[in-house]
Amino acid sequence: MKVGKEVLELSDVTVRFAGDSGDGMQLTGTQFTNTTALVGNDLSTLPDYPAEIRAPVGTTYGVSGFQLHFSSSDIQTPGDSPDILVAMNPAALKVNVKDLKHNAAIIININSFDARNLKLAGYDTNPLEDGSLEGYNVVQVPLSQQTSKALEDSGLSAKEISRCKNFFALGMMYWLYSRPIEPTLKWIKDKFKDTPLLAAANEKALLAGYYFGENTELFTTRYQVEPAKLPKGIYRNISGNEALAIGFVTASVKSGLPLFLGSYPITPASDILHELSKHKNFGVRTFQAEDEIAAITSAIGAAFSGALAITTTSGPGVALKTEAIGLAVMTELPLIIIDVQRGGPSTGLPTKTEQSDLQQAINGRNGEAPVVVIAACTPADCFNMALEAARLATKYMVPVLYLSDGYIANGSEPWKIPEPDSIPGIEVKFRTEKEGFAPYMRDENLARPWAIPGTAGLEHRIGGLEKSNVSGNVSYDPENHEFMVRLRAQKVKNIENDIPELEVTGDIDADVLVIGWGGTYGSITEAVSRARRNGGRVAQAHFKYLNPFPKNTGEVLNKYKHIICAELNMGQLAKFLKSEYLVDIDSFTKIQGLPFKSSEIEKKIETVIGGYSK
Amino acid sequence: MPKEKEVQNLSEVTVRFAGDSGDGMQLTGSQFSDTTALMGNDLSTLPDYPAEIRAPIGTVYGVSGFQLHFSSSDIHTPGDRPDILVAMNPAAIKKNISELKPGAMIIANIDSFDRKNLQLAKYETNPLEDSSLEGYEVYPVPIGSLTAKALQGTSLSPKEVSRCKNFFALGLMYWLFDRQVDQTVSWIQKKFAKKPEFIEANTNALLAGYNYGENTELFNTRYNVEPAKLPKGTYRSISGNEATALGFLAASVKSKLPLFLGSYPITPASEILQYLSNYKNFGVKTLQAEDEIAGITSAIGAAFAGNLAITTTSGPGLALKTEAIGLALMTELPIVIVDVQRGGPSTGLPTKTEQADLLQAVYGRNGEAPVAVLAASTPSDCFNMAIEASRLAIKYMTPVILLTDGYLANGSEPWKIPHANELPDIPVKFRTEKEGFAPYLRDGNLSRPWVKPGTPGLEHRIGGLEKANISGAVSYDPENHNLMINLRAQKVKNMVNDIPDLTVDGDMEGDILVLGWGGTYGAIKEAVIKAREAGYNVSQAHLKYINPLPKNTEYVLKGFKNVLIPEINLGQLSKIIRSEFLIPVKQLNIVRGLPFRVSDIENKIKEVLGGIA
Amino acid sequence: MADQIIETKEIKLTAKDFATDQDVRWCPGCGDYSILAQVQRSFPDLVGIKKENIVWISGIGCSSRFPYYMNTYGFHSIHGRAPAIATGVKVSRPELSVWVAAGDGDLLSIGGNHFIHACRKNVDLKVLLFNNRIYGLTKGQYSPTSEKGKITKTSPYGSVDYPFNPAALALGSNATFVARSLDRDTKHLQEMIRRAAAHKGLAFLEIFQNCSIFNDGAFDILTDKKTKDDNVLVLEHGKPMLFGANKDKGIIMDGAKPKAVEIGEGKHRIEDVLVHDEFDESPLLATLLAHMTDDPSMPTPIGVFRQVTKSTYDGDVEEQITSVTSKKGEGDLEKVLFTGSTWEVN
Amino acid sequence: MIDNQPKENSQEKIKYTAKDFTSSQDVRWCPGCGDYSILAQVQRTSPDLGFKKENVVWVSGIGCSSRFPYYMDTYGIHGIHGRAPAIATGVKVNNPNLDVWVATGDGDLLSIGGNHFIHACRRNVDIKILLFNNKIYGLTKGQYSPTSEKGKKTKSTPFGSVDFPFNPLSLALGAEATFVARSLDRDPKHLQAIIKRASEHAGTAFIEIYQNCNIFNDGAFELYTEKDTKPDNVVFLEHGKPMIFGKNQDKGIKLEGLNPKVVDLANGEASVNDLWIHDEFDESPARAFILAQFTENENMPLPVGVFRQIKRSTYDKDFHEQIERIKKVKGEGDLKKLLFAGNMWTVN
Repeated sequence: MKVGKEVLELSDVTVRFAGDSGDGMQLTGTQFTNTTALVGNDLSTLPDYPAEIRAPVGTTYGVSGFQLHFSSSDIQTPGDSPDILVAMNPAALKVNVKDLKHNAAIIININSFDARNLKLAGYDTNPLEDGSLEGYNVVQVPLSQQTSKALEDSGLSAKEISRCKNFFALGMMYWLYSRPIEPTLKWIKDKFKDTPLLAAANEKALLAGYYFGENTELFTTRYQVEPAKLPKGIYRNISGNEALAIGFVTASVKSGLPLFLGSYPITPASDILHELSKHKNFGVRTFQAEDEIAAITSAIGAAFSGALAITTTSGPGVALKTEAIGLAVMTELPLIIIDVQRGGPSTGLPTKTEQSDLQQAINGRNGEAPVVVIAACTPADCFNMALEAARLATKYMVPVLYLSDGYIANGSEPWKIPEPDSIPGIEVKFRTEKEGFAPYMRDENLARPWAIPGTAGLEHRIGGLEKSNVSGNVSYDPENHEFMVRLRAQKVKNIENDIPELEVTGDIDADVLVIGWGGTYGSITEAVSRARRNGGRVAQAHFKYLNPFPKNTGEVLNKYKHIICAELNMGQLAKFLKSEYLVDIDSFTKIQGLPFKSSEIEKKIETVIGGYSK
Repeated sequence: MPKEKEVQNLSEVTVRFAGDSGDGMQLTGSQFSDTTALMGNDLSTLPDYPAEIRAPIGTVYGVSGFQLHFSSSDIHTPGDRPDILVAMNPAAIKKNISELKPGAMIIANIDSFDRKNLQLAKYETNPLEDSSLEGYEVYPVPIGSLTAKALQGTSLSPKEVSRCKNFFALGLMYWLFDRQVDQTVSWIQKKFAKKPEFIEANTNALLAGYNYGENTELFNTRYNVEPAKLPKGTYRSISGNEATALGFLAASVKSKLPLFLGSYPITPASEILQYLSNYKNFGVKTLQAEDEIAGITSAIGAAFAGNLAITTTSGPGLALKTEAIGLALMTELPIVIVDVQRGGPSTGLPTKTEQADLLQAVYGRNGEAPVAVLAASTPSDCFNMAIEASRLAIKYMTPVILLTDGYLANGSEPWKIPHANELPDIPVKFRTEKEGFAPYLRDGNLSRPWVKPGTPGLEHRIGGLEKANISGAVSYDPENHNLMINLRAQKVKNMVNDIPDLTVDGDMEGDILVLGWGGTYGAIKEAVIKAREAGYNVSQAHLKYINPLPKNTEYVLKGFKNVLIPEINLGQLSKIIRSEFLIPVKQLNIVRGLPFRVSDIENKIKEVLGGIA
Repeated sequence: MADQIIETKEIKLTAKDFATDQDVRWCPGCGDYSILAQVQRSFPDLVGIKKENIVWISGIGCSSRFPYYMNTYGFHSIHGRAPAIATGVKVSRPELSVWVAAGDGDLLSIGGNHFIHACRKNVDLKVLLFNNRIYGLTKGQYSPTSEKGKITKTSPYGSVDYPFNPAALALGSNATFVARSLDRDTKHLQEMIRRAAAHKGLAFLEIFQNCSIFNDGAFDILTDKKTKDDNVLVLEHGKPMLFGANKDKGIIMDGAKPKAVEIGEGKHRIEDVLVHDEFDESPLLATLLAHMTDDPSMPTPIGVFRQVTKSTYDGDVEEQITSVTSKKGEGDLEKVLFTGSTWEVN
Repeated sequence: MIDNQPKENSQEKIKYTAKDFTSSQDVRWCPGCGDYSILAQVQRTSPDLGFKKENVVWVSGIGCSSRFPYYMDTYGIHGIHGRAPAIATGVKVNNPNLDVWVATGDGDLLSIGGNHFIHACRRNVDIKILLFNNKIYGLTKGQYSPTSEKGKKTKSTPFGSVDFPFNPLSLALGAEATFVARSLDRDPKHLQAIIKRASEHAGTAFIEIYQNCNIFNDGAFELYTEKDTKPDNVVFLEHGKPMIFGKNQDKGIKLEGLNPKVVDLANGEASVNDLWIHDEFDESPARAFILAQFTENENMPLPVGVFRQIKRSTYDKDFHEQIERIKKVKGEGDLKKLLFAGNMWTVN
């Protein structure tokens, strides 16, 4: 007898799926996200991969997690702490329980709470019995058993059946949050079209989970999150790495330049290589080189011969490419180096996020070797900054260092897809005119001409040695060297007139300004809006251009009595701003391989403002 | 009958020898400076190598120069502008004329001013005949033919005879500046021991040059520079690269650790590898690796194996080693990385000097990767800083970057040789005690234990991944990562209590403090002296530790209305000072691939003080 | 896409057309002068290659000044990276004719990894190794091809390094064209340059080059008139391997090992002499030839050791792009942007 | 001068067990990975390789197999990608008493580490290099590697790779390695024997071990490890023995000039004494090169065992002998003499 379930309206929810690497939590999370997006909620996701690929089943370092924050209003982060945890085994509970809100719901796959799994998870006593889960609203679901019951006659082996339990969990969550199951059913049909048995089994498990939610007494309430009021348009859910990849394909089309990617596999940037390898029909050439240095130097070769040349890597890769970036500076070629930052230093924490490569990006080369440095601030923004990087590199004939990070690279959010013809063209013109050509003559932007091999009459040589302006012949002349050092610096400085000014939002005339750069945009924006909602007066500004800084930066900073700079490093942007503008900065830093919680930043704002003037 | 020549006393002279790469100007210059040092003058030298090894004879880009500044008082730079140029061919004049003092003397080897050589030097007309050398004291000397005449009857070929003309020029200069010839005569004996006919030829050429000075009417004055009053002790002339090599050798002896150098040939640092490869009998191991990265990583292997491990390179090499320096700091192993800076960026100007690798050294790695950064201030100071870098690396179990530059590396100066027993021991304690051992245990300085593989019972693994404090096991734990980041940073900061405070020459307060670092010490010192002589009250301070900065740095800087920082880059130390202490600074940035001229700094001091006395 | 290169009337170029206005700055007596001259003399008759489509790439070292003296597109890059940069040029612009000039330090020391990978992939590049068995630019350190025991500034007591055998290393990396020539044998060097140019795929040409300052005379025995006939084996396809002033010595197989023997009555028969086969699919004969330099009793072979054809890396990349494009249709930005599950907000 | 090698204490040989070489760390490879078996064989053979446990140093780069040092209770460095052979050279040259082993994967050794590998072989540094060849990138989740077969479909080559792969053994022989061998992760006995032979070799010992990656390249070597196909597809090389293989040992390899051929021994096509007798110690690398090329043509079986082992002085030994020799000639280094040298003058 189905008992009438009460439906509760929620403004926003944070869900976390966690289980063994083999339990398919990333797949379950992604499906729930896509369906939630279709329903029209605003959302933000944060996968939490373990370092191992497949750690032994049931161990804590093998736990793979996927967090999703969805809401009926505009949200910026994947949520500080989950309202509900789906734990497929004891290890998942052990790893995640400390992050949950204190009264969070925990859906437990009771079938896996046997002695062996408890021991593997490092539990001496069973948490379900020893009172340690006091205060949490624990729901014990016989998930494995229900799944195998539903798939009794599916013709699959016991192991294959057990692998379908994630769809059961998904179905149950769809019921719990009134989500439609059709999108996932369609996806299963397409995904498992060559293995009909598996397709049927997964469908059955999904439905079984959904009906279980409906019929069981375990759940008394059901939840509902209204669609958010997003600007009109067509949306898709996109991760940072994916947005960056198609951003560069777009830049290739918009500039008429063939895209060349020289890359080498490195976590967390490899997905860009994977994505771009698919787009051969755009003439995209992806070259997996023998090492990081060959990756960037092959891209330099492609830039010299007229391609839109990019190289993608993470912190350790940028370290290896330092010498070659110097060569790109000296040869003044349009090359884009993408650094998806990760926990450092050295090999550091490959699957964790951090923002500690800024100083390396701006200062990390021998000699005076200025490079344009920009940073994307959200997963979708990675698309826009790809176009911006291509525009600046080709217009000023200068290498551009594009900073992303593991958090926005793997996290995803709804993206309002721009119409192709609404995207501005990137005007590129190769020099073909023989008359008066010299490899280092300058246009009004101090850019030298891009004369590509194959153009008759413009044969010339470039290289890493200092050269005389205009002619480009090797020169050791002292005066010329000084002239060229200052010219290369001026060319980058001039770009401040071609990038947007630093925009201040919130209470512009407040005393306190909160600033940040790159991937912290979401957490800071949420913290500031919450602080203002609670009566605090605070302004906010976010940096996407780190070298050169926007022209009005000094002017903006000097307007505020107290500047809080929130960064996932030991204060690298703060150091630059102090050096550049001699303005005092209150560095608020966190270096734990994790993104900021907006509550952490909000607490900092509160202490600085001295409690809210209610 | 030789006329009695008037002898004029000078307090200081700047001489420049210039000629074709094959003319042996470097040899002539270093002989002249060795003799000058023997006679007790204070001196400073600056070789000016061309980029090519042997450019075609007579061309301007093939000109090789050697400048020597010597004096009866304490001097610190190779001199802004030469008082006298010895030019072996037209190209030598073409290249150097613009840098001579107005009214300078030019001794020109007239024999080589023929049509071919004038054309090669891009002279339309002969400068010795057209009035272009107006205002200079030109002495045309037929060095070539005089040498040939002096060596008549020798068994040498005409080509070999012509190669002796640099000894003739040297002899002439010995006479002109009242220097003894015997030091060079004995050197020739040793150098050409295996070829007696060369001993005879070079000695004759030397003496012929000397006697020519004596007898010719061309020169009517002779010059003399009194010995300088230097502190008591035994001296030798030494270059920066050689001092660096000896410093690490001394550190190896004083720490009782065998020295391992992993390196790769790169201008201008190759000499250090070459010097150290001679000292096998000190147990020194020099590995010329297949590339720069193998250079540092083999050194990291050697550090792990319990040695004093160093790697030497220049700017581009430091760039290539960035990732491996990160590994050294994560595994907390003692290693010294020597960067002999050169003109940059990228391949830049290999044979020229610059100070533009400072920000790379301090900040240039992925992640929060703090490394100690030291800088030598004079050629002989490279010896002390090599020992200091080794001491800090070992004591704090951390990589240390030692910055020198092309000017210090190749320039030389008199060096008061320290006695071996005066040098302090470097304590090293390898952990052998099994009880309670853990690879990332911390001592008072936050240093982890150094265990030599081969020690029974202390087997352990280290690597580039973040690890748990104490146990060293790989750890992804957020709190631990935060702890280790701060701990690695604190360890470098702790060195502040173990390095000397910043000393000030002059008052502790005033209108202006001239703050420099690295190889600009000599030029700043002389400029400050000149400014004081002109009545200005100027204080000077020089940084040899840049990360961490000495603990009294802010206190010192706050004492002055103006802090002037002269640097051969676009203001890298200035950026660090501004971001650390929020103090406005005045900058003097000249990036010409050459050391500062004393006059540039002197004029800037006066300008900052508004030209008021 | 980039504009098409317009067809011009085929005018015959001369060596002068390939010279630049830069004055050449190698040391007098350096072997590089002769190599530059032979390249400039042989390039005019390279079939079907337009001058503007030629790109010279070099690393760091004396020989790496080469591009400055060739009036083509050139790139003087960083130490050891020329093969990687050249791969970038070739893969992005397959119609260009890409040449690499590198010394033994540049190509085999710091550049070793990029060299063996370029060979493995069979990228259509022409790699000229200026092998003078010493570091010239940094003034006289030993290189990976210097003989063991070599005394230099960094091995004052003799080096303890076994050297590479460059041809053997190339063959070990499956190179499809391996040849050797001498800087002073101008006719042979021109012929080898032409053969390398004609080869489709990676062509590796080792050139013994005299460094007159730091390793003078290293190859005199192979270039001096008096000694060269008895010490140089000039390989020609299909011809027996004979050498010596009057071709009276030859190479025979003694089991799996080659041996140099006298030919004539009472000695070995001409029929037993090994016949050279440049196009042998298996690299084994070429490996034996390569290892002859390890054995002082054997002559030094010059000429084409091996030439086999297989698809080139850049060719396959191009072909894959065209095949995928034909299957999936020209890239449509609209489609790419609006793929995956999208939803409408109105 | 200072001898930093720990003194050889003379107490009797301590008997180790595999357990002694097992560290406390729990192993984090994917269940079913070939690395487990290689770790086990190394731990089983180490006790009787005659070295002292404290003298063993394992060096690795980056990749799944490079986690190896964490699981061996010896000294170990988990270095940076591709640099293990260079780090190991530094360790060995410094302390020749140490037994230095390198654990590395096909990406780590042959892609980013190619240069350091060929130079280590060229120099004949006395280090043992174990190549865990699974023909795929594991840690970064499934890109193709320099040993993946041409046309391999992976995440970074969705349309099949256009790369011709390296033949690791030909490359090692081209770089003149003095000990070149191959074994299989799933043939414990053979792998143990080869590890022992490598340990005894003075100089660079290179072992290619076919290792199954069950997540991204499962079954790549099934032909050579499954019971029913192994006998017909693998030929075990033994010095001085003719090359015979096949289920009932009825097939052999004959060498005609430079071309190897498979011959049938059962139908009288050839007899045992026409077969190629394997000679591990042949000075000329030609025959080893022919064996290495077997994998390039599919009707030849896979040779496993020691392809070539030749005696050559090792880099580290020459290095040390030179130092000792010069110490004798010039006397121990004296800092005072060092400093007070060249032309000096005194001021008093």
